[in-house]
Amino acid sequence: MKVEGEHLFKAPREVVYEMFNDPDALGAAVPGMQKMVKIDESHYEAVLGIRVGPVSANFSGNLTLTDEVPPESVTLIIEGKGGAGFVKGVGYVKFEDLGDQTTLLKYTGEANIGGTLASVGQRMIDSVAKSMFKTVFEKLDKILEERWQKN
Amino acid sequence: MKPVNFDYYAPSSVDEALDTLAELGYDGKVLAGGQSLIAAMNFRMARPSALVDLNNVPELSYVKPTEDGGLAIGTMTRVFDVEHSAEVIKRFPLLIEVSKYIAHPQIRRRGTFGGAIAHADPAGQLPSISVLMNMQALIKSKGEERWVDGQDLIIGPFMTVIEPHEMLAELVLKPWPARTGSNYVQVSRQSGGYAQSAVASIVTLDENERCKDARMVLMSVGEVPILSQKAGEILVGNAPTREAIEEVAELAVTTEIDPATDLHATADYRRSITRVLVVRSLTEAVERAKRGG
Amino acid sequence: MTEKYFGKPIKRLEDKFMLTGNVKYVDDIEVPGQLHAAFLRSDYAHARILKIDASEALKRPGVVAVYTADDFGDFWKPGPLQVPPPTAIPGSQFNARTLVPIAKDKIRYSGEVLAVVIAESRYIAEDAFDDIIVDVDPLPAVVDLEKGWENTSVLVHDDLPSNMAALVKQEVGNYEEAKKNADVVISKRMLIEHVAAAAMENRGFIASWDERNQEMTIWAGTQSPLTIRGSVSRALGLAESQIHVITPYIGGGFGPKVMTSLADDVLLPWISKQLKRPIKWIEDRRENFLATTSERDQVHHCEIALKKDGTILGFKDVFYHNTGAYDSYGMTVPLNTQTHTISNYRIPNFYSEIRMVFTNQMVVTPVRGAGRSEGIFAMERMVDFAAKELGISPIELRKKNLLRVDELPLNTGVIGQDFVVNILDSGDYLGNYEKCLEVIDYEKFRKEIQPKARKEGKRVGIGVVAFTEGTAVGPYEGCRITVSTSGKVTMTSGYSTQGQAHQTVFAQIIADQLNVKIEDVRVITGDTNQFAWGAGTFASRGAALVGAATYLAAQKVRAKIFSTASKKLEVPEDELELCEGSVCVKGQPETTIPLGTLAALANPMRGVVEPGVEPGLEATAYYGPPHGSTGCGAMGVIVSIDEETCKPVIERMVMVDDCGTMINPLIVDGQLQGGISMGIGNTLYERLVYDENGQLVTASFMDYLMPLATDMPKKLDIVHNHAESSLKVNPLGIKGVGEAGAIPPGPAIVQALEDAFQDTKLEILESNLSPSQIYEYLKKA
Amino acid sequence: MSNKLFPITVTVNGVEYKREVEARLLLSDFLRHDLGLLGTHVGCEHGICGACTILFDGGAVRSCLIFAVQANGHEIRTVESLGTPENLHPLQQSFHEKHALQCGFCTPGFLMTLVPFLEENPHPSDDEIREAIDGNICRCTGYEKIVEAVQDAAAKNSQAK
Repeated sequence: MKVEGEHLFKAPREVVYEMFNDPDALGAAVPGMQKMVKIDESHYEAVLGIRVGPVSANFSGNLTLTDEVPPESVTLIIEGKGGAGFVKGVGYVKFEDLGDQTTLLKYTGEANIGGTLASVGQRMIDSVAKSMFKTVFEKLDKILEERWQKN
Repeated sequence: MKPVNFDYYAPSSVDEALDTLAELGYDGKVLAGGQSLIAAMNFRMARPSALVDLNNVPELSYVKPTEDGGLAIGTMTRVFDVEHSAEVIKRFPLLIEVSKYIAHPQIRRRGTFGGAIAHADPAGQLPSISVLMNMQALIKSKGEERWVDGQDLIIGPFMTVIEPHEMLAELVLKPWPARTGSNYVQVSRQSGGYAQSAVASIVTLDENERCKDARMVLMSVGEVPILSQKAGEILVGNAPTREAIEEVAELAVTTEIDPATDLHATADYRRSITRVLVVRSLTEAVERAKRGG
Repeated sequence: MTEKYFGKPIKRLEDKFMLTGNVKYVDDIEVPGQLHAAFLRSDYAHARILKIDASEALKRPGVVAVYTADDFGDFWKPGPLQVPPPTAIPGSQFNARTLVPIAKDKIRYSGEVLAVVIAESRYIAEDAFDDIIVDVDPLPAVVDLEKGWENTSVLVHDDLPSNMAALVKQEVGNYEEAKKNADVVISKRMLIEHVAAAAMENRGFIASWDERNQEMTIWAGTQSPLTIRGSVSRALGLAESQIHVITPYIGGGFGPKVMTSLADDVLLPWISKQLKRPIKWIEDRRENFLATTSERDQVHHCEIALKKDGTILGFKDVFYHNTGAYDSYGMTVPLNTQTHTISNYRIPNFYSEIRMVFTNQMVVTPVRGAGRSEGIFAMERMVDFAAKELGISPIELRKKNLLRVDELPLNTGVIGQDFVVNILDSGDYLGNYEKCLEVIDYEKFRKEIQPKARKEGKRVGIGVVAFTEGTAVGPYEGCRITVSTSGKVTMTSGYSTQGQAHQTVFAQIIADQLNVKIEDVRVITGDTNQFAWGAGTFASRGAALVGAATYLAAQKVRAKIFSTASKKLEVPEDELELCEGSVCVKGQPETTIPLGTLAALANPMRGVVEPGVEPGLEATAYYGPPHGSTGCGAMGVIVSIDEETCKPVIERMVMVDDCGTMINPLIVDGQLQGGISMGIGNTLYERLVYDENGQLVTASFMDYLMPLATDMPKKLDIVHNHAESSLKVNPLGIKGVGEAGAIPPGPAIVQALEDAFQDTKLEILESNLSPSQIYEYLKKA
Repeated sequence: MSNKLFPITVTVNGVEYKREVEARLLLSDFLRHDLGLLGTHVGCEHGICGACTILFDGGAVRSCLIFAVQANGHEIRTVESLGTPENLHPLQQSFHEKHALQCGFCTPGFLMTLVPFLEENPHPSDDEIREAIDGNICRCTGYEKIVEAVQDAAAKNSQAK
């Protein structure tokens, strides 16, 4: 599955970039994130309980940040496994400074989904993925708003 | 394909059900008709730790006229019973029309009206109709209840505002004014299958055959049922001419929907048929309104 | 012979038990003490196995044992080559990489078995999946056939230089020379869909080892019980006499149930022997999609060369065939494609090249239609394209090139799945086609119906195609017929039955030959202790081969009946005749002797049986044909399509079929109608889709769309055009009919769709079309 | 999660059964393996093929999408309640006469769908029959002869009246 999109953050690029390196922020933004632990500078371990309608699936996995070019771009590698299957995704994230203390995040990526989720859950995957991205960005907006305002 | 084990509760009253849901909190899940849930459980895609079965709560199953001439439908009323209710036939032919597209007869026998809506499947007919008709949803939890507008109930694919400790108890359908026509059309690959696109509409005409109200919902072309604004904007106050309806279709397709490509249809195809279905649905709804609904 | 039953629409003897739930399918068999098996299957399509740790699973209450590949020790080995490639084709290459029972070191398709859990219930066995730790190193998957064929591709089997499973070139005449004389040469690339057999009953297997008697009893939903017996014997080092395979009633086969050497039939007998407990495995629907074999999935690069007047000079086809991760079933499917591509028309110069590719997908083996559909589709499409190019009607072009009665039998020069040169034995190919045009009223459609519909803004189209169905291939089948002292007759064979009415049709042959009531004939199929020779149920061969053997055995029994009666009554044999259930003397109907009595006389308890005489009113016969037979026919279809939604409706369908002599036209119609529904499903609904990572993304009936009652033609006519053939390839002149229906719907529907849009440049290059795909094609047109 | 057993009392084909079941036990498995009523078949376990169709309080439903525990206090009918091999139900007789079954695996599901359908629609059109059986998949027959059988049963039923 290919993913692609963009989101406009109302904060300077450095702040947005920093947020993407903060496990607490990322953990709080992903719906169903039960645990997110920083292993080292660029590796996190996570436990995720996704609950979408009838589907409830637990995933454990890790998140790796690579090719970091602060504050311009970063590559996220996500690997998760659970009873319902596995997800392996690579996301290329770019932060564009639009001035005026706004940052345009652009992402492209590819997710490899396997197991039961892929074999019988096709109908749900796309809409659920889209909706999860939406939720993540909404939550990040909120986090940003709080932090940015505090500063 | 056997489900995982779970704690099972079979309350016999609404209060008992709410107590149980309150106790279970996040772990609890309501079992209504189970026609989507149990299938997902058999695949082990769904692994709820506790089920609160409402099938032994007879007080949740009814179709009752309301004082204003509408209907109140209990959440556990089987789709089959809604489909065959004389009260529904009299007031809301749209529900009858849409019912025959909902899966297959055996599923409608067991599946429930409220369960289907709370399931909020983007390709589900009843969630879309609940948005279109703005059914008033009564959501109960232990010691509390709240009403939510049908158009605010669904917040994402398979997601509603109903919290795990809550349950959808009733849906209230407001009566339609005179000279209201409705219609549901869909394109699916097979009978009873998921629609690649579907459109339902309700049009009310005034005595001069101008639109007093026009509502339309677009299904399977976004993450949630899409309540079109264009139908109202363009049609209300005007004669629902072919040109006006085509304009609604054009704008709805270009500005309101966000179809995806999947195994069964490309996004482009979905756009194309949605345009066709909007025209067909609105045209037919207008015709029916002219005939008195 | 009085033909009281043969050729008549006799109602089935098995029905009343099936209709009332009184027959047993595999899952209906409960063996005392049985345990349940569940297979943990790989989520990955291609990966190296780093570790599989099942130790936690063993701690779960109710779990009895868990096995991974390592636990099988030396018992683990790749399975046998179930169908070897023919040796007769010069220069052909075949790399055998046979199925492994359970993945070891490397996973080659999603759904491949990683561990076997044995538990007190299936529910618990599935629970244990969560306890098993699987650690793998994923590899890129080979999914695309053409890319997979390239030398640069990732390898499914590391020890091979490429993913080439087979390369076979067959040529008749000289295509390249013929092409030089052509006025028109057309090349196209076409895709053939990947479909599932999707029998309503999934597979199932019970292995029960009896330690005391040292015997293995197996109940299996298999099309080939004797093959299972042989493979278990080989695998466990047991004598075949120690293994008893029973095929109970089977809920449909359609091809894949002929497979052996899958995890169930290799591992479960071994486990049963280890644990000394019966082990039952019932496949679920998701497993059936993931891990039961499927078919089609070819990419054809075709070229047709013609004269201006429409004479076909030659045909060339280089096609990629997906064999999946292993190729235990050899080349049956693509060889069928080759023989069928050439089968209908006069094609003096023919070149066909199989490029069989290993991919990270489930293994491909025959599914109803089995390679035939693909060949017919490729050829019929090319004829359509040629007709457009030449400005000749597709009907006239076909009529011009279809083989005529006097051209048969025809040796096509192409070697087929039965390893011998394909011979088109008989049939009126042109006559079938003309009959089809007549019944569907082609002229009226063209002159009245279509123009009228066009005026009304509706789109309707017609397609009429020709097809053949290679049937009745060898090697052989046999049976034994026994008359009991009660007068009841029993027939047993090595065949197994999946709904083809064997209990009725073979009884019809026997009842006529022995002049007994059909109700007094009991047909036993698929029990290796009853009859131990034969190949299995496949390739539309039951009626022809078992039917012929039945006929031959019945004649032997009949002869014994007469000789026994002659001695007893002291009347010459030619003065005797069969009255119902007895022998009587011609002209003296009161002098009779019941068959039961004769059976007792033929097996005396005292006295002397003359040398050379076999006891009992019993006989065994075998029949093996010199080569397969070829059924033939034509199909016409009228399709209407909503131009705005691109949803097609099959308004009318006519099938003309020549399946040779019919034992029972009711059953023949049932076979054809069922095949047609599968052909329609394959064309408009069904499709197995593997994503670029080798995940099967259509593993449920939510996404794999089975044809439903409302998808069937609004009107369907079946016409039997059984031409008395000059050449009878078997004693009864039966060709076979099991797969015919599934073959022509694809090209017929596609031709009709193009016809509905004949004012556009619509050109359909694949055999499976959703409305969305039709829409996308129309955008390009 | 508990492996608790729930006592249930179910009436199947007029016979009352008392059993103890795990909550997760599917009604299809309960009928087949606990009660030994093997005529109800399991083809997909996700509610599409229809082989497991039974009558639950008179209505045709999928027994793979109901838990056995939910049948407590309810009345169920399976194919075993129709006819016997010696005395077929009229619809079974029509299936036999019209060759409306081949492998027979889906057949009980069709019968259990069609028996109440014919009671509600004694004179159905072909199209109505097709719609009524769209929730049942048959891989063998192509449905043609099933539709004929239903028409045959309907015709004989109205003659008898």
